[in-house]
Amino acid sequence: MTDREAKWAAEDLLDRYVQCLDEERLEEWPEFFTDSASYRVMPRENVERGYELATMSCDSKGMMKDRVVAIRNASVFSRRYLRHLVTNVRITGREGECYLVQANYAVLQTLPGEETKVFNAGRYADKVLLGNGEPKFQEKIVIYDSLQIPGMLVIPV
Amino acid sequence: MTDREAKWAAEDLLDRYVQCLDEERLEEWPEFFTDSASYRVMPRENVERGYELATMSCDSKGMMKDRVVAIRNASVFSRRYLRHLVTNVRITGREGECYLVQANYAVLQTLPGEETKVFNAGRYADKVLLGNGEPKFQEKIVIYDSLQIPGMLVIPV
Amino acid sequence: MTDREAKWAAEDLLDRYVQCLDEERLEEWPEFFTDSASYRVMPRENVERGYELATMSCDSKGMMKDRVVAIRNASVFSRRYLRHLVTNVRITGREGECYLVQANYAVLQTLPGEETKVFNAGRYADKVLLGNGEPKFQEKIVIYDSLQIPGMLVIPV
Amino acid sequence: MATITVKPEPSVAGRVWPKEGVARVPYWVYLDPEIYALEQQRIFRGPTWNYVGLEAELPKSGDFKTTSIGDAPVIVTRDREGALHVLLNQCAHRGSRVCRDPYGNSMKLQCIYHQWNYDLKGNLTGVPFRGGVAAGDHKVGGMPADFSLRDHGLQKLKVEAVNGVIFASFDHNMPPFRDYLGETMWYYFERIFDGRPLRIVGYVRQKLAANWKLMFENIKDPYHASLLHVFLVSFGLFRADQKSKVEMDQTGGHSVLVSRKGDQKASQGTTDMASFKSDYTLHDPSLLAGRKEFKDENTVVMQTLFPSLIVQQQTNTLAMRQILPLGPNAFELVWDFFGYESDDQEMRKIRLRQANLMGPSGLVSVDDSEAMEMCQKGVAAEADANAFVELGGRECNNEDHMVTETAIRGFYKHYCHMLGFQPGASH
Amino acid sequence: MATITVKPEPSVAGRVWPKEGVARVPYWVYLDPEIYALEQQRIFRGPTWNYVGLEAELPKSGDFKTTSIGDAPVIVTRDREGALHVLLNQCAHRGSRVCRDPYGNSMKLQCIYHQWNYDLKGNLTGVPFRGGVAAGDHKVGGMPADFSLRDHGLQKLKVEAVNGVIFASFDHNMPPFRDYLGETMWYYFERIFDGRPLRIVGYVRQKLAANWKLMFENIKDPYHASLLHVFLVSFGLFRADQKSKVEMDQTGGHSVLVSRKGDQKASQGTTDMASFKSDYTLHDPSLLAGRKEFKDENTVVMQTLFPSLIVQQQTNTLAMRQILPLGPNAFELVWDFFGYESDDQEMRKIRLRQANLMGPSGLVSVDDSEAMEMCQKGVAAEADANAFVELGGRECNNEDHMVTETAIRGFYKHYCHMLGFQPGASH
Amino acid sequence: MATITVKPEPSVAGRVWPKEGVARVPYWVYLDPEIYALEQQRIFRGPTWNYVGLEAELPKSGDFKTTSIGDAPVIVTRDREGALHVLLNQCAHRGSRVCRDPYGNSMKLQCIYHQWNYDLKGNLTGVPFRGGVAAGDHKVGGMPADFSLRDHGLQKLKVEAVNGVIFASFDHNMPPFRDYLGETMWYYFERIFDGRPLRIVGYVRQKLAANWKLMFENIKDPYHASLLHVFLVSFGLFRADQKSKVEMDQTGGHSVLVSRKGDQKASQGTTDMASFKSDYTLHDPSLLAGRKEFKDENTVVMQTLFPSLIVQQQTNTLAMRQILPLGPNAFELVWDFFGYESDDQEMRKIRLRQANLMGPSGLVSVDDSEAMEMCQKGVAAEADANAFVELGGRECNNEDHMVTETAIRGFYKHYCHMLGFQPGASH
Ligand code: FES
Ligand code: FES
Ligand code: FES
Ligand SMILES: [Fe+3]
Ligand SMILES: [Fe+3]
Ligand SMILES: [Fe+3]
Repeated sequence: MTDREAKWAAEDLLDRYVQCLDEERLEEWPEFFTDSASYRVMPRENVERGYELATMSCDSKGMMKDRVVAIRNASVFSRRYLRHLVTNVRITGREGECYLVQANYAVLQTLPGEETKVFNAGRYADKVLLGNGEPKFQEKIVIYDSLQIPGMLVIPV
Repeated sequence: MTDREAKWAAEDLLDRYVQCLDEERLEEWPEFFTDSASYRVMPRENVERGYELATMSCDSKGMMKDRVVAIRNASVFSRRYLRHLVTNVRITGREGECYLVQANYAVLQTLPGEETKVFNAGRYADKVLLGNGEPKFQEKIVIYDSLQIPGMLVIPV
Repeated sequence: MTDREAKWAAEDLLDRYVQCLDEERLEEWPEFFTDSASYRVMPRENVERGYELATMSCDSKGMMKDRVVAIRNASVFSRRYLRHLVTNVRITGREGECYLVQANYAVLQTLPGEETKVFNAGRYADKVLLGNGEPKFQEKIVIYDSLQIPGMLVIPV
Repeated sequence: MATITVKPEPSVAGRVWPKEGVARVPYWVYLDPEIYALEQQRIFRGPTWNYVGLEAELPKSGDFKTTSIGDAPVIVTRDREGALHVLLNQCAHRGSRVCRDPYGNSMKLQCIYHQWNYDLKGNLTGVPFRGGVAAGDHKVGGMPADFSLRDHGLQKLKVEAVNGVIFASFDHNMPPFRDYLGETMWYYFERIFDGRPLRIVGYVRQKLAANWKLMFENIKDPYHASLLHVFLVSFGLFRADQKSKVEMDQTGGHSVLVSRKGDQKASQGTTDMASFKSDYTLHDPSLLAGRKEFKDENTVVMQTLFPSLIVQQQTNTLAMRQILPLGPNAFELVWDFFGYESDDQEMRKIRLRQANLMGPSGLVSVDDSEAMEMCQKGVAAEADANAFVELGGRECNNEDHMVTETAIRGFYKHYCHMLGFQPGASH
Repeated sequence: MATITVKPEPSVAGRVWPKEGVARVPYWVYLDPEIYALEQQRIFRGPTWNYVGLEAELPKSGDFKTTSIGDAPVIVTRDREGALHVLLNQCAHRGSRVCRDPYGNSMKLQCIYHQWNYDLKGNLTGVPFRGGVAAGDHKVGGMPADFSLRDHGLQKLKVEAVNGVIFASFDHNMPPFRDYLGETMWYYFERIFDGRPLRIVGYVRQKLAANWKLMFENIKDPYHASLLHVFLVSFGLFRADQKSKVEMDQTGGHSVLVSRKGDQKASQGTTDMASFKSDYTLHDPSLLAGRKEFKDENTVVMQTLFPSLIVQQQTNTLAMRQILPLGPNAFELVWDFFGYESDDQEMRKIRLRQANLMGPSGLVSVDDSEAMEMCQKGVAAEADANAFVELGGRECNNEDHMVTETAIRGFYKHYCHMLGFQPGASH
Repeated sequence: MATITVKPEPSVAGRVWPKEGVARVPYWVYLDPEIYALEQQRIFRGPTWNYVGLEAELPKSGDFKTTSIGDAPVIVTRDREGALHVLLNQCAHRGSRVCRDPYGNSMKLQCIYHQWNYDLKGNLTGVPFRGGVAAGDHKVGGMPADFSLRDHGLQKLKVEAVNGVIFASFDHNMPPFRDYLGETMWYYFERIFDGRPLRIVGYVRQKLAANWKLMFENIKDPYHASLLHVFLVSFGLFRADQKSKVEMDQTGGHSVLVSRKGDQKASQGTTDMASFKSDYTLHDPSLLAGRKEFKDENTVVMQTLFPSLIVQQQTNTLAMRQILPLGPNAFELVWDFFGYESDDQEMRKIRLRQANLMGPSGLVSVDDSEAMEMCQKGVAAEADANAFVELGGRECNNEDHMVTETAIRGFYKHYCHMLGFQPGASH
């Protein structure tokens, strides 16, 4: 697979991934990951200062499912619309069977009765498995610029 | 035509479409549609609740032209700059000769003397005719998250 | 090279370009340009009214390097995070060996202790040299809608 | 023994109304936060009937919606017995918003914070751990012995559903809605709402950078329609030289503008209408194709019901426009487009098509949005200047023509009355 | 001759506390900008110890960070000798913010505008061109002869570093921190901060659209935890029917909630807990896998230190939550997650994993964020109403159960004291 | 009989200026909304000449632009006869903004709302339906019989165009502009504006989060330039040890800083200038290549004209900086870069290239933007503290060196005079 083909495959994966989130099909979200994948949402500040703390982290696919169950059944938050914009997807390298994929993103949020605002922006630093099967994330690290989160960050980014 | 080629063609169409709007070449806007096309801008709320009301709707290409004439000659509104960002374009299926195309978008607005703000965001749910001729919209439905429109929505999205 | 291939090459160039800026690797910034290139950031107002004044302009690659040195060593400004979103990249023509490339962009800015905001939006009107070597900008003109710049515009767009 | 006459000081919030009376409107009414606060208290939370929704939005038991009266958030519910209730959206415990969704269906209202439960009438029905928690064989904590559920319900508003339209008031001494309207206004209200079941067509919402009163003035002002709206004028949908009238209730607070579609032709009046374009045609005239559906020939009936509702008929496009003030400088405008359950397929299409005239993208209403925002910017240029409202005289009489600002004067007569101003008092 | 008794008027900023005392909280305390200004002056800039950071954030000489006390921006520095200083971030010359970075290392503080230099203690050490500039053989300009560097330092706050935690006060007459806490609170404070070196795990930050006091109330309110938090309740992490207590210092300003993890089982208490889901299981239980690390069995110890700090232990996730008010309607919440230098690799992982419970995405704390924002919206619906705070009685006593709002009453007792209100004064 | 001497209370808006006089500036002048409102009234709408544009922006009859004086929106027009007018942008009817475009050409001003027409002098020329509308054989509605167009024009300001530069005042008793400036300031003004036709080079605009007075102080402060601006200092464009002077008019409100380019060399003065980098070179020195164009050797002449204009000459880059206050905490800065019609191709290039020094991305002015925003943040840290403005003494005299804050003191002398403060009054 050429880098160009890998980029297309990664873009397709990201396109489906964000529209899944924007359409609130949360139950499908873990299925964008391999069985051994991990997921992490980190403030850029912690990355820069060498701190490991994540805002949201799933060490296993089980934790991703638990996160979804908790969002659906155990969390109290107001309904909101999210809209992801993913741009400038780039293959930055390979690591074993995975491609390293980087992209810029912004999440726009619309709360009831309010204007649409930039809720969160940053970059994706992903490892994507592009084998024979469907492309999946082996690792997804979301590094966000928006250090001061307005309200709460409930839905994965 | 492969789905990948269809995606490229749809992207090209969308690229030209939004830059036509951003450059205020409104008279060219109906020409992005087939002769039997329809256009509709709908609040996500109405779509979710099953209401048919659109914020702006054109059942025919004639209505699109009428909309343009009205904007140019019969409407009073302040000059503004619009900037569309279309991302995550995806072929979601086929329907007859048309491809179903979905994309996320944001429209940024700059009013004189004000900062640039997110004016409207949502998704495109389009039917695109990709035949031998130039690609055109057979149907374009704009479903916006930004239920509370700041000021007015004059220019098509 | 087909227009489609040119578009891919231009997209790759833009992807690398904006991520270089977002990651504050300023010293690499002039290297995205040919040796005889020029760079210009202009308010849309001046372009429309026929005024030549730019907010930032480099007539030569030397000036680009000088700009970087000045930003690093001679300018006083607060640290901020920038995030570029480049969309709707389009080949609009050819001029000699160069492709004319147009794209929409938004720059999101996060200041310490503040929410992420749209800082600047507009379009790129570039001439890109796509020869045998690495693609480079022969000319880059940034035309911004956000006439009233909030604070200052320090980092190239 | 001398008699001392105390002359009442006509100042409210440190402001005095201009001596010319309601032929002037001082621009600080659109700008001053203290005036805004007073409006909330004396108008929206005072003796007024406020529109909160249509019965068709809440057809079933348990249906609810949230909205506001002025800037006070309220819940509208339909209880098990089918009765409607309007409740302040503030928990009786520690004040949390109780109902957090724009609409839904639920047989109870539960506050998230400590799960106090209210029934759909607003009565408190349950308090968790009210009796404390077991500690060995006795109980500790919980509410004091004198605690009574009855003392802690949600604040209830007075409600009246009128032929499918729901109104509420913070004032429980309000007269019936029909009395509040007066017979003239009732006539026009009942013209649309005659009891036929209504059908929701859909919603659109705008936030306008203008004072809420500018929206009311706009609809009480037939003068602008002939001038601002090229579209209306050119197609004869509304023209100063057509048969028309402006009527008010006795207070002046409510009013109605009535007009008929005419021809797209030049006349003596069009010389004054710079907007008139005699050669304006549509590529697709189906946009304006309408159908007679009311007993009279009137094609435009715009009714303003003090203080927050506009009932709009423009040919076959019907809508409630609800005005939600957001401080002195902005308001939300919620458009509830509706029709009748009895609409046939064709009529449904007509209403959808004509909706292009109205709303945030309306071929007509965009102009009004612009005008209101420009007024808000303009009045701020000099807050101590006054609007000059003398078109059609200085009185507040009903008129059978369009070249008058009488309904604006009527509105401010009632506004002054409610806020305590004495317009035209000698200074 | 008549004697006139002047009854002191218990009004502050034109406001009077409800006659029921601290069993009521009037909603204007969350909304009124004048009350907010008074809080800044009398609480945050008054006789209180305010958290500004952990020593582990500033291990080396020259390390600094910027933060705020209330809404006053301050710089925290470690000087050449290793001593800590807290300085108002306002240049003594013409007021510029001196330190513009969130953190860093520098052996001096230099204002950008005219490069006045301060040492890390806040003393002014240099003023460029103080002596003027050469003009031929003499000098012109510069500071007057009576200018003294000593008169123009940065405003210095009183500082106390307590077992690795740094507190500061605008009031130089403050008693030692341990006295300020009282022995009961000190016990819990020292339970976490026993002098072992701390380790920064990382930061997360939120901006909540709620008054800062709602954050304090939330943590002083054990009642909500059993009801609002499905996750806590279902996994037995915090339940009203577990062994627990609520303790306060003598003022009522500080308090602690103490509880233990129980089983995920139904009980008499769960009938009151609608949130309890007995069949809730995790796909990956390692999320909740913890380790005993303190001398007692308590797994939840939430301590609120007046006026701006929450010390959080939830199993093994430890954090300082610093409250930074941003006007009456918002605050920033900075979470400094920490552990101990001595944590082994496993413990580091545990802390990182459990961090999923807290912060802006916390499986537990998201609910609180929502509740606080809903309270702010709710109280605005009627600013003249009062919270009803009578759970567990009307007094402010320590309790050994969770079904009480005693610590909220204690908080407002102290709050009233500091602001000058007389809660429960006869009116 | 006793004589009672009433000592005037030097308080304005409840505020008293520090007893040290203009050697102090209390920080509340940058923060207090009441002070801001007073400034609008007594300064911008008071007896001052305010810059509104260049004649070169409006070369033809019918050309117009919109701008503001303080926060009052105005229209600048050139009428049929070529005369200039400045009009308040508020319709005489019901207050709408009349002119909604930043610039344009039109032979009349028409309000959108009801199409009242004004000529370019601001006179009302037409009111649609003024005489009513035909109703059979008579007319109904329209304006009362005593209505006169003459009574309802736009508010007109006094205007003076001075060698191509347009000034306006709300005060019609203003002396001629040259008298307002005084001869010293006139000399510098006429140095740039000698009557040669000007050429617009272009616009850039910034919104700065700082009080408008900080912009004025910045330009009246030669002290900072030698310290803050590495670029200026390193290339000798502006250095404290160069030949220079600071001059004011008699009021202190206007001032000028004059300096000359020197060498990039170390000196006695550079020891105080930490910013000096002797080895700083440019890859492309054409950036700084300039050309002598004025009668003297001065390469930096920065003139501040009270209350809203800065005339900038930095080598060959010329600009008007117009200050538009947006509340106490922000202002818009509009940079009108200009040259002369007579500029040759080379000079046009020079001006464009040197423009890199100024504006929102200026290699020099970025530093100032940062400094001003940092001052606004810094002063808010303690609004009751004062700036210490004693560099170069406590008086307001002209000086022939740069190490002085004399022009800032002069500015506040005049500011206090206009607002009614008595700086230095015994307390
Ligand atoms: S605030 Fe509603 S139950 Fe406590
Ligand atoms: S303001 Fe800090 S040195 Fe002048
Ligand atoms: S407001 Fe200008 S014409 Fe009526
Ligand atoms: Fe209208
Ligand atoms: Fe909680
Ligand atoms: Fe400067």
